[in-house]
Amino acid sequence: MSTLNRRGFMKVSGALVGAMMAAGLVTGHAFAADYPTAKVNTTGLAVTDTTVKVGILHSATGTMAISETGSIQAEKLAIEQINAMGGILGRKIEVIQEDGASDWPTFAEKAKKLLEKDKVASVMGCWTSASRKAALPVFEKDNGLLFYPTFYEGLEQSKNVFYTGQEATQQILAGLDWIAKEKKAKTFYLIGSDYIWPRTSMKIARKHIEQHLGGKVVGEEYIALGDTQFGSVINKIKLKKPDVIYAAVVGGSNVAWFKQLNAAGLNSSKQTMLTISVTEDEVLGIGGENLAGFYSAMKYFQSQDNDANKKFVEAFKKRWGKDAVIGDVTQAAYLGPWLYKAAVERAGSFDVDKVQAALPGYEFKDAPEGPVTVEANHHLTTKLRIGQWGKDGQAKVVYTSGYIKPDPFPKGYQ
Amino acid sequence: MTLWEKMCASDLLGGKQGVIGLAVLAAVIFLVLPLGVDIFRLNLIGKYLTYAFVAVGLVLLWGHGGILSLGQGIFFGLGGYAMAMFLKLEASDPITTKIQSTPGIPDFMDWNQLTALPWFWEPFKSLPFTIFAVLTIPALFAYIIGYAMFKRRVGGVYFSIITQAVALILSILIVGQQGYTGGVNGMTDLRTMLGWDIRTDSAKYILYYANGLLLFGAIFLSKYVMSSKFGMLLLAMRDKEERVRFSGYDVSNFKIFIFCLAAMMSAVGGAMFTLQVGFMSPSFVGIVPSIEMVIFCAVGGRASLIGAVYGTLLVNYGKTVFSETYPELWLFLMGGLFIAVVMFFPNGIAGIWDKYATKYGWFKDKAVTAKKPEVSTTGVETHAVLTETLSAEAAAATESTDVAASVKKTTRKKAAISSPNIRGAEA
Amino acid sequence: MFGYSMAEIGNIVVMQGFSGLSMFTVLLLMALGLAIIFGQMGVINMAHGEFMTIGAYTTVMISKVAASYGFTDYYFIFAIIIAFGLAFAVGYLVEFAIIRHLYKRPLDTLLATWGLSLVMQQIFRSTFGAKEVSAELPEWMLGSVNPTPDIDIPINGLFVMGLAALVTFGVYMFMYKSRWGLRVRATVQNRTMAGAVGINTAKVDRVTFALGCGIAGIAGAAFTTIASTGPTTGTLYIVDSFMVVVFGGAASIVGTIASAFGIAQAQSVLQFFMTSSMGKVSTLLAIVTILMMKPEGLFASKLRK
Amino acid sequence: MSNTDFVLAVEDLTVSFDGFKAVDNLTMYIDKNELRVLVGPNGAGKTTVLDLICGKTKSTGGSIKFNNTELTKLSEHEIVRSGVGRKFQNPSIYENLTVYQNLEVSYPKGRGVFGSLTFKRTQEVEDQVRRVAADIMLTEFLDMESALLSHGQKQWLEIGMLLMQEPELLMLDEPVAGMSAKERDQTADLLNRICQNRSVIVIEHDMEFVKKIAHKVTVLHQGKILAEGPMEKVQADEKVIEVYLGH
Repeated sequence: MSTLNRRGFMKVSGALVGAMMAAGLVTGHAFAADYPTAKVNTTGLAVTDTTVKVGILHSATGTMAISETGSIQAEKLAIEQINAMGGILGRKIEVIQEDGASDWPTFAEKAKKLLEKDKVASVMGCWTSASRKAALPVFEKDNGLLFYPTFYEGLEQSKNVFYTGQEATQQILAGLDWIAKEKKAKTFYLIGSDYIWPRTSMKIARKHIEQHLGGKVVGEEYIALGDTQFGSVINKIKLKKPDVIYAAVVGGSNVAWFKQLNAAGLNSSKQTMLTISVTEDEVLGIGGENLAGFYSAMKYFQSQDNDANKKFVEAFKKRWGKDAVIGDVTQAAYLGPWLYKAAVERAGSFDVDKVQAALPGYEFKDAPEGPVTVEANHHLTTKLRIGQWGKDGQAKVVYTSGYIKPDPFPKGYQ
Repeated sequence: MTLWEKMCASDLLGGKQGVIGLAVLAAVIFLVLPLGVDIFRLNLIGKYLTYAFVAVGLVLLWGHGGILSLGQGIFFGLGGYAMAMFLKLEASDPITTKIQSTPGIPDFMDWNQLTALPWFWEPFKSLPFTIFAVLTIPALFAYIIGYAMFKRRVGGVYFSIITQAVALILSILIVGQQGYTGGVNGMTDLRTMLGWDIRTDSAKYILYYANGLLLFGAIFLSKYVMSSKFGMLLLAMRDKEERVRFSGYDVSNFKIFIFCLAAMMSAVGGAMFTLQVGFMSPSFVGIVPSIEMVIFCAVGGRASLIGAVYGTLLVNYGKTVFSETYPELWLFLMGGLFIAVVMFFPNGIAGIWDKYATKYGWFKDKAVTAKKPEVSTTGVETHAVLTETLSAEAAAATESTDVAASVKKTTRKKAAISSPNIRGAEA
Repeated sequence: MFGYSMAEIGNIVVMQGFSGLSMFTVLLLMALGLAIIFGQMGVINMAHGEFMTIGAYTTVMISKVAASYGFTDYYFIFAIIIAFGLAFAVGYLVEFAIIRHLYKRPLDTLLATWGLSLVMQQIFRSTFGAKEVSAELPEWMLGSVNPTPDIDIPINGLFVMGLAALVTFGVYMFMYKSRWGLRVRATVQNRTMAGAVGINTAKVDRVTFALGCGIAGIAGAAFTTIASTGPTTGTLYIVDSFMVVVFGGAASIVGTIASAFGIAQAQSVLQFFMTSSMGKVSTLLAIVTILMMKPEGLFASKLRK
Repeated sequence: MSNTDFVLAVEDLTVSFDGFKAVDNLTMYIDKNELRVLVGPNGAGKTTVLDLICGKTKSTGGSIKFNNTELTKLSEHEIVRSGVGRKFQNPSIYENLTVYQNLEVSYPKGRGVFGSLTFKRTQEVEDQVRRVAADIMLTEFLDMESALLSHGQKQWLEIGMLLMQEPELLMLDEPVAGMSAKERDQTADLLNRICQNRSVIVIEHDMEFVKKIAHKVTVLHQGKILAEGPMEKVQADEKVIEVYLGH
């Protein structure tokens, strides 16, 4: 296997391994002795006979710590579970955790440290687009491997990154289709925080609404990050009376947005809203009572009823406390170490080029969200789910789409 | 006279102690660090040294001029952005950006549906213009702010708060106008300068040394300013602004100049930052970085140029080390440092050094120590003026034939002095 | 007009006016404490926002306790009082430990209190976690009142407004009608003479500072009704509130009220017609420009210098 | 207003603070080489008059002409440059600088930003500093940090700083406050010396001292001139006795 030049046969071999996998030829159990370090690590990564170093790079401090803590927990949980199963190619994963401190340059600095000093074999990390954009050149230059968990705006595809969250079209199109059909919605009000992800998402949403749904966008609004005063915006919405508010407000603003919306009389009995930025994590801060009845479009909800998810939720709560909640990104972060394990085992090597080549085509059947497939563009094929929030802070899945292929550079939406 | 004696005698370099200090710093920056650490760490240190430009500017502005700007991030950012605009344009040639709807413009513009390069970006295609812009735009901006404020004698904490507000405005503006600025992501993925790849190790060494030389340039320029009559006037203004004004000087012009000079130095630091780190983001423009840069300067010793460089290195090194090992402790440490420096070591490392250097009789050099400015506790603040006035009055009263009148007069004057007008030294 | 009926526009004007008012009350509550500390004492307290956060966390904690004992309806009143008390106590300590040593160096207080704010933020993070938390509001505070079917006036906004009025009145009474207020003003006017006539000026300083912090605590309690609480919540409003105080003329309570009103209404109206960030930029820019023209602020009294 | 041969012509000068007239319609002329003393009870407006002349306070009405140049329109540093020097009530010197540096900084060359950056300590400066230092009796303290001077010496140093600029009009606000009897005598001599070729206005309370130096005395009361003339005449004035010397 290792004599094959994988770079040249990326697709072929991907299909081949897929076939072998299906035939049960490659199993999850491997022993270090079968894979001598000199063979599986030809590029000087921090891989020994018994261990492999993997970096975790998130914000443990600063404003983003709120969001990124869940991802750190999920990644650590997955790594602990993998180690309990014997590790990767018989090697235990050693975690080197670095703090991005909610500061984009720090992400670049720490990524550099992980790749150049610690020589980690892969990195689970980044959360905001800004932190990823800052760290990306480092990963590309040092040929590192990043598993990135957050749903994001797309418009990016790097051989050094696997995107375990959804890109924008996956999250947006099916959700809009559903709400337009279900609620007979014709007029939409778009509102988001003022940065690249909401703006790109709204651009796609507007095109879809205008060109495919025959609807009308009656207002589009962006709120400065961290702003907590929504009085004027809410009044604008009241004046326009949209059928649906389509929202992508993030961070601290999110809580203020829902609280003030309710206080202004626009609760779910009077107003339909679909958000793409509220997960179980956010609900903790917003409060279920402020959110009850509104919808979120995500690929994962904690309440999903399948065996893999039940096990995941149970393990997560056992590890991180019974009050812990799991949002979409947390689940996507949980996929990272598992996908990495699968990729290394498919490649039979820790070498980054081989691992990159081995992962596309792999179907991860035991993902809590349900089976997902890694595509050649390094994104996942997933389903979209619409959840309706209850007062208890959990969402009821009211709609599940079919499988949606990732399309980070959507034609006709740019 | 040997060269050594000549240098030691030079007022510009600050006597024997000054020469030794500079020599040690040069050895540290140009020899010890490049030989002692690997390129990864050296690149980090290069990044810290770009903040030292701001700290050196603050020594002039704050340590010597008594003007505390909480908006130096503005200038660091402007310089950094100007350089980033040039590099971004070079990184956005039509071939690399062919997947965009509009090839040839920076990626973030394309994401924000811009279809042509905005007019103010055009000149940044030229490196000479960019260097010109790095030097002049921040200085011009500082001139406008400085002119408006110093001509109206806004000083003290008012100046600090207003510069802080300006920093906030600029960072909101950059984040809000993302089609033109890259928004909160900043400008990333900068690769080459005139075709020279700035990401390679050799480029990093070269940039590190260039940065070090420029920093020494800034230090020498500052030393020159400080050793001239201007420097003396700056100290004089800090302590007795009225006296300077009534000695025939237009105080505001001096303040505007020093503010512009500090701004220009910060901007050079910003440009060097962009070159060494490979991107620029609004997180260097706002309030938090601006205040952090003040603490670099304060830790080093607000009146000492060399101290400011060490302060910057030390705080940033501490930040990196602590945030790697104990991220939770870092904020405690940083916060504690602010408080401790202000309360117990107002002259920072340089102050501690001086104390022991004097105690053990190292580098005795009288002319210099006499001129070395200490942190003043007079001039700006009401209470000190009050006590001073009072003691003068009391002295006068004992001599005066009319004690009662004098006490009555004291009372009245106090009311005027302790007016809420705590602006500058006017009270 | 623009495709809307006069009635619709009228409703929006009313609600818009109210949202400006509600922003005004939040700014006012933040700025009042600051105005006392900054205006009366000349101390720049950059940690003011963190004192607000103390109040906010107190309210959140009490709401949790209240929820477990089932008296969610009235806990808010207690929360406000305890928030005040706690912030007051911490302020008292901080004045004793740090501020009193720095009265002679206003620029240095600025740096020291900034350091303090970092420490406090990390204490919040270590104690309450990095995630934002939210107080569960009493049932009666949710929703809105409808003078007409198409006008919604948020009840929490009304509540905060009432609270702000009460606090402002309290501050006024304290500063201008009480013996303590007299001592405070005497100390501000002439520290030495105040000391000479037997006023314990050190104690006056401490109480004044603590009072300002306590009011920030109340602001924090009020803030939980409109947004969530996190370790860095305090930083959101700190520049805004400084601008309010400076713009109003540092020593004047009337000035603080007027400037909070002006800034809030301007920002609210501009944000209706522009994007939110441009609205904010325009407001701040206008304030800075006016301050450059008239550095002493709106309501500074003329004094013989 | 017509031009005069007086060094300083103050006519109808008025300033009010929120309705309170601190200086009310004041008219006063100072001759060449005259030493004028302003006296008056507290709140009479003496310091305010000096503030008005040197531009620290802006007048509400009236005119101040110095060598027939209108001062009310000029900014502080322009007034100083036209030849008016002002000493403040409390010794206002640069405590961190040496006596020498204090005097050097006051030398009237290199007053612009770029001038000060290129200013050189020439022989001329050196001579001027030594001459003035001798005048103010501080020659042996030239290298001392000025914070270490006695209160009286600080007063002298400030006067010296003004002398460095060779002003035509020198205004001194309570120059002997805090001085010992001996120092007062020395100061009186100093003032008598320096008014040889310039006009001087002094505010002083100590009548003994005033007698020693004054050519003419102007008594202010509530912002107005109560009496003016030689010391003996003014001391005999009943109005003056009533409001000022009487208690």
